[in-house]
Amino acid sequence: MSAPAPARAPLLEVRDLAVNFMGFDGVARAVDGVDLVVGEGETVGLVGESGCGKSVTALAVLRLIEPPGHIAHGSSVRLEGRDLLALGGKEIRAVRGNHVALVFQEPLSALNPVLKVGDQIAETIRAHEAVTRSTAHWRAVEMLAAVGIPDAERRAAAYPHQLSGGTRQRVLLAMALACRPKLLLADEPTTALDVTIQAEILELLDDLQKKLGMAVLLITHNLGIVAERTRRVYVMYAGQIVEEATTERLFARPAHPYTEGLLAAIPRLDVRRERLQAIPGQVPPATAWPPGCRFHPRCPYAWDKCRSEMPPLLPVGEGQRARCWLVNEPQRKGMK
Amino acid sequence: MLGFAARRLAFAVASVAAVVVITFLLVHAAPGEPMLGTADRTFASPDVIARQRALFGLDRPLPVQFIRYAGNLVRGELGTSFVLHRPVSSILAEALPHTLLLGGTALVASLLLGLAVGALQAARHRSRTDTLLGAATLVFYSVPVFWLGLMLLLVFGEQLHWLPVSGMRSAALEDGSALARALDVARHLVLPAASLALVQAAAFARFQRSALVESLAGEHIRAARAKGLPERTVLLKHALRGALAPTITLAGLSVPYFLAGSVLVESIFGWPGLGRVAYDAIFARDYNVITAVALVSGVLVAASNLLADVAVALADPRVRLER
Amino acid sequence: MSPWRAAARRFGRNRAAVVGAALVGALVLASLLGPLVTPDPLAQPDPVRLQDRPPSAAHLFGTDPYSRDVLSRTLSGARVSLVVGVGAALLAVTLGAGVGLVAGLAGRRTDQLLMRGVDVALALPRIILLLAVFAVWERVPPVAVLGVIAATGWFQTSRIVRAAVLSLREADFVVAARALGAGGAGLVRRHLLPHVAAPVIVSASLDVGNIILLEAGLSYLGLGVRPPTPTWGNMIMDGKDVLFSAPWVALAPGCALVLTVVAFNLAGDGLRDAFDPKVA
Amino acid sequence: MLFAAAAVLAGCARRPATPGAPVVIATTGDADVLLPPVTSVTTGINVSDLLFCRLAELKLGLNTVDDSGFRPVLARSWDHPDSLTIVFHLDPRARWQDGVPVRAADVAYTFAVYRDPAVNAPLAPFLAAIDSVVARDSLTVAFRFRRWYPEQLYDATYHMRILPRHLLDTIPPARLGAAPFGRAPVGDGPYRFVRWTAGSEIVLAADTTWFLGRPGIARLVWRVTPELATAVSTLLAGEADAMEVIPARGQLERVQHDTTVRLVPYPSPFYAAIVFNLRRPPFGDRDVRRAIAMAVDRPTVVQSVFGPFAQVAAGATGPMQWIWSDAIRQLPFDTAAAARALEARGWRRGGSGAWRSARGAPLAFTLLVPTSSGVRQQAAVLLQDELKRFGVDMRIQPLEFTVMERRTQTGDFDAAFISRTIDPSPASLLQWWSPGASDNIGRYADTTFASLTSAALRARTRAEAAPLWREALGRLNEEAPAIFLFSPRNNAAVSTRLENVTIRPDSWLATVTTWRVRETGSGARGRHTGQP
Repeated sequence: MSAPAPARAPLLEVRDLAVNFMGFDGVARAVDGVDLVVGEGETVGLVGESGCGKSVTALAVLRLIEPPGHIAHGSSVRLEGRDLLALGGKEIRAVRGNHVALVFQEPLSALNPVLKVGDQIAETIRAHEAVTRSTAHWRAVEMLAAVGIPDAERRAAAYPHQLSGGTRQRVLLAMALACRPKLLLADEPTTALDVTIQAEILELLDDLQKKLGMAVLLITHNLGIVAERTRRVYVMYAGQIVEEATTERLFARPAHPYTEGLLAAIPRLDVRRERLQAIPGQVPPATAWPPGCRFHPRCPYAWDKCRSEMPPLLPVGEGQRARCWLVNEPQRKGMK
Repeated sequence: MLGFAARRLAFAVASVAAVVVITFLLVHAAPGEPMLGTADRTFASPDVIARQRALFGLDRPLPVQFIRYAGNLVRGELGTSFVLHRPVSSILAEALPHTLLLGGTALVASLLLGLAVGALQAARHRSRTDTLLGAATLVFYSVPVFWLGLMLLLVFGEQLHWLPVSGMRSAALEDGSALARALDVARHLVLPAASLALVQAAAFARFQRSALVESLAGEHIRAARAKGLPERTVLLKHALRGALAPTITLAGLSVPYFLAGSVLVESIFGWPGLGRVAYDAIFARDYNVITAVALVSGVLVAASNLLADVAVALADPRVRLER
Repeated sequence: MSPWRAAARRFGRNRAAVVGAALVGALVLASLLGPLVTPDPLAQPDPVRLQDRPPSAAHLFGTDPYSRDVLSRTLSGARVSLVVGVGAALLAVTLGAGVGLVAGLAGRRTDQLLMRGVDVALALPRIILLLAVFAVWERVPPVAVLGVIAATGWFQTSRIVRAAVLSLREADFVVAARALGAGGAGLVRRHLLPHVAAPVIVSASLDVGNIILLEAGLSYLGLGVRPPTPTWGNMIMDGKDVLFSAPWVALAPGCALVLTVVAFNLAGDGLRDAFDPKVA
Repeated sequence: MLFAAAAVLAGCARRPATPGAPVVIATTGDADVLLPPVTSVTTGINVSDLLFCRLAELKLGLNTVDDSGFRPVLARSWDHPDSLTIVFHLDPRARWQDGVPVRAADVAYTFAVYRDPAVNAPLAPFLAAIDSVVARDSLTVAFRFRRWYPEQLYDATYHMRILPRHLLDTIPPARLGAAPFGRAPVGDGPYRFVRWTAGSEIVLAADTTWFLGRPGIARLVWRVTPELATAVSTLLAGEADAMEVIPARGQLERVQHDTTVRLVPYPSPFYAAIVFNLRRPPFGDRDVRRAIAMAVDRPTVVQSVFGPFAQVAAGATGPMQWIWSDAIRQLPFDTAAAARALEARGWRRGGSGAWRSARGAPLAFTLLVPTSSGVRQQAAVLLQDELKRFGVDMRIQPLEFTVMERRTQTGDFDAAFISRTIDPSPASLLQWWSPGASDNIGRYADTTFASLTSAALRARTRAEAAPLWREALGRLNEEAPAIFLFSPRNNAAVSTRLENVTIRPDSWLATVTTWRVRETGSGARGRHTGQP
């Protein structure tokens, strides 16, 4: 197998991750056998439509899946070689927010509305480091300043609803970075913001990453963001990784029809098109994945084999793999 | 903020006034007579009763009676009890503290118990503990308070003799130390307070559980967990505080329940409070007392709603700072 | 799948809710059929010595101090509780929905007037007022009890409905319907009612249990529906006097009350979760 | 959590069985006001009776006619200078509890208070025969009557308890009832007032310097327990020592089974009757009334409702009165005779056995029953059953007490199930049965009854009066303006630690000064020590 080698030694190594949710309609296999690697200091993208399981994957890394969901037996999540799934409650808490931090997509709901933002940052610090209350507070203010919030001292005493959307997202970032984590899981960090502020936040994220030397798993549905800021990308569909590749290669030669569809949906300045081409159909419910290739009902190239047999991740070359039978029979692409 | 407070106060005054007017009209327009000087003396002559009616002004037309009553009320006079021959204000002054002790104890106990059970259920959401406690709270929530009182009386008073069956203190302890007397009152308080508290605790627990579950499903709880906070901190500091405001409001709204419950429970346990006064007055048609009890209840209810609003504002900065 | 069908499906899957609904059905049946198989609740089987007798084969739940069969009186008492509970809840909800619709659809001034009134009414100590009303009334037929309880219990519903109407008034489909010339009654019936129905049904079903308890409390004080018509409340009142010597007299109606209210609350919880699945 | 607290609190404060411990009287109702002319509830009367004295007291025999039936209290002696005057000589030792001596002026003042319309004393009508009360000197007071009758001494002494003029005469009569004095009275009786917690307890302490001797019980506490069953429980648990009357069979049986409390029976001042409204057909017809009365098996009804705890009423009197006798003529239970009486008046039995008048109207009426009385409701149901079998349709209408009062007073009823509490004098029954009397709700009027009773009222001795009264009551039974149904047998419940307990039927604590507490270390008191 010619899996794409990460640039450095793997920081995060996810193998065969599966997350199931028990429901009235049966078991929802929200994440179904995901392999994923993030190297130290590396920025990796995880892309897919909403409902594909990318957020669940991020939560599973920190074991934040709550009943009725659970991480299936046989999954493995290793941080610097340590199996996070085998840790005790206290040990995993020592990882959360400390070695691995999470930034949520909706800053207003991710912040506690009845606590001052400064306190919310300080409590993170105090959860992991034996510092006094005032030290923690002082560091929280410092952190707020570091994420570019002016007048940080005063803003620390504010409640979330008193801040603007961009500022809240900065607060959230400050909170995530308060303990200088090695890995940041950024789940749609900018979706809730308007475009100019989006850019500001992403710039900030870049800056901080360089300063702190941390790795980032950037989870988004927006390939545009991925294109500019990541080295490698995983594409997720229906609970599975359907394609992985270096960013450059993914954009140049997408191997999976789904990736192709996603790329076609990006508005581009260099190619004039009549209209954006959206992928027809909907993501199927997680309780009833279609047999065979999960994408086949929406795939313009699907044939018999796609309907009956699920493809494995097949190597395409140069660190690229795709979960598609077309990889073996590229000629069929032209048939339709 | 000031405008809000003024508006709120105006509502309180209006509702108290409405209570007084409605009650006054209801009791005076009703068929039947107050027991005027008859009570246990069945040989009171009609002359005596007629004169009594005149003394209390009950022979006047209703509007005249109302204007007189309203006039007295404005001057702070609640009239005289037909049955007890006492100023109504002194009757209430004596009974109200007892009811506040009983109701207050029950309110605090039910809040503590309800919050604890609700929090435990939410923390163990969907576990066996949750299911069992859920069944228990459902049953207690569905129990009529007077029946629960009777059953507690039967079991703990009559069968087991753990606790006194009636009254507020033991007759023999009048010369005991202050501590002994306080303990004695506490022992008498247990059964009536438990009757009131268990039912309301179930209501609080059910409410608290769903508020907490909703709060725990919130993104900020996941965020708190993602920060590596211990579960206790997540539950108590993050989830509970968010779920507290609606519970405080509910606690404020529960005051009428405790008042109504005291009417039922005080008679069962011989607790000499406002509920007993109301109960006796209703059956003796003691108009002035009935109206005054309704007035006091109205004031208590209005005041507790106001208090709950203030408490909510203290607990939730969003409410506090918006106004 | 329509939201109604979805709700019905969710309700059907909720075991507790189904048990509650089944219990309610069983109670209704028992109250209707019970009197056919048990002794007349008003008749004394043994006039030679009126006495409370412990449970036996002849009287499964014993007899009360008037020698009346507790089982048949309990079954018979179910009728008052069920009729008053369900009837008052329905009537209150109808009243509340009516006022809420008027407030939501009529002009600002009507709305203000109605809602200020409701604000004040909500602050009234309902139970004290009910006590005063029923204490001064003599013979009160169950229908009147039902009416008075409903008349003092619609305020919250009117608020819910008004809020729903206000939020819907600006909703696209209503605006569209209006633009297409739908007006007045048609608009209310076709578009607004179906949307406010869910919260209204939920609040009514959760109210039934409370109203049953309320009625029982009044009966227990000897108010409302009066003896000799058996109600669970006045049966407990009778039992109170012999609580220590014949506890079964108060036990049976009390358990029946708890069971009934539990059943309605289970079903009500189920309905709430079915219509509003986000909290569970 | 609550139960844990309960367990901690349980059993930590049990009542000590010391000899000085108070005697606790369980009562289901609180007092209204502790001022004799105004009080009208049982507990108020009982408590104020021990605080304020009469001029003279009836002895246990309740002989209201002869002077020998009375013993001196505030009045050391009395004489009859003429047929319209009684002169009382006060005991110079009598003192108000603030130290001021009891004087003749107090007696005159008391009479004025009782008669004052502004005070509106319920007992005022009983003083109507007294024209004036005049203090002749500080210890002599003369009662002047409007006419002569044998029970003058009874009326002069029984209805009034003497009040302290020096503490009350500054209060306007209309405000006397609401005055603070009624909440913390100063009396001249064997006990003085200590404390009153409304709805909870009233505490009295013996006046050790009382001029007629120190009472045997040092401290009396009335403890209010609204529920009868619970009140009985406090007795059984040793938290209370005595109760005036236990009015329900189930509760009586509980006490019977207990060894620490005994029942003390005493004749009851009470009867219950079904009064017919003679203004309404068919009750204007004496024979119809008699027929209905004869169709009722009173002994079976009474046995069924009360078991051994009541007796069939012999007539319009109670066992307490000295005129009570089983020899009073009563209508028999005889449905055949009843049927003959109806047939003689033109009534016929229809197909279903129901009586119909010549015009075809059914024999039907509605009986008003107060909701406050469980036993009367029970009895009414049984009567309904018996009458139905005889062919009379009696409907029962339960009514709230005051509503029923109003309807009987205004004549808006067919028949009413009333109860009457009588006082020791048979004269009191006239207010219900003599023509034109205020409480004659059925409008019964009979000259034979009237002449018999007026002869009885003039008789100088009890021996002379008794046969006349009994003849009058027999006449009343035959006329059947009412069915006199039952008189309960009163039973006081008294702890076995109390000795020398005697009960005067009209006022159960009248002799409490002679009751004693048995002095034992820790007798049966700690029976329920309540280990969890």
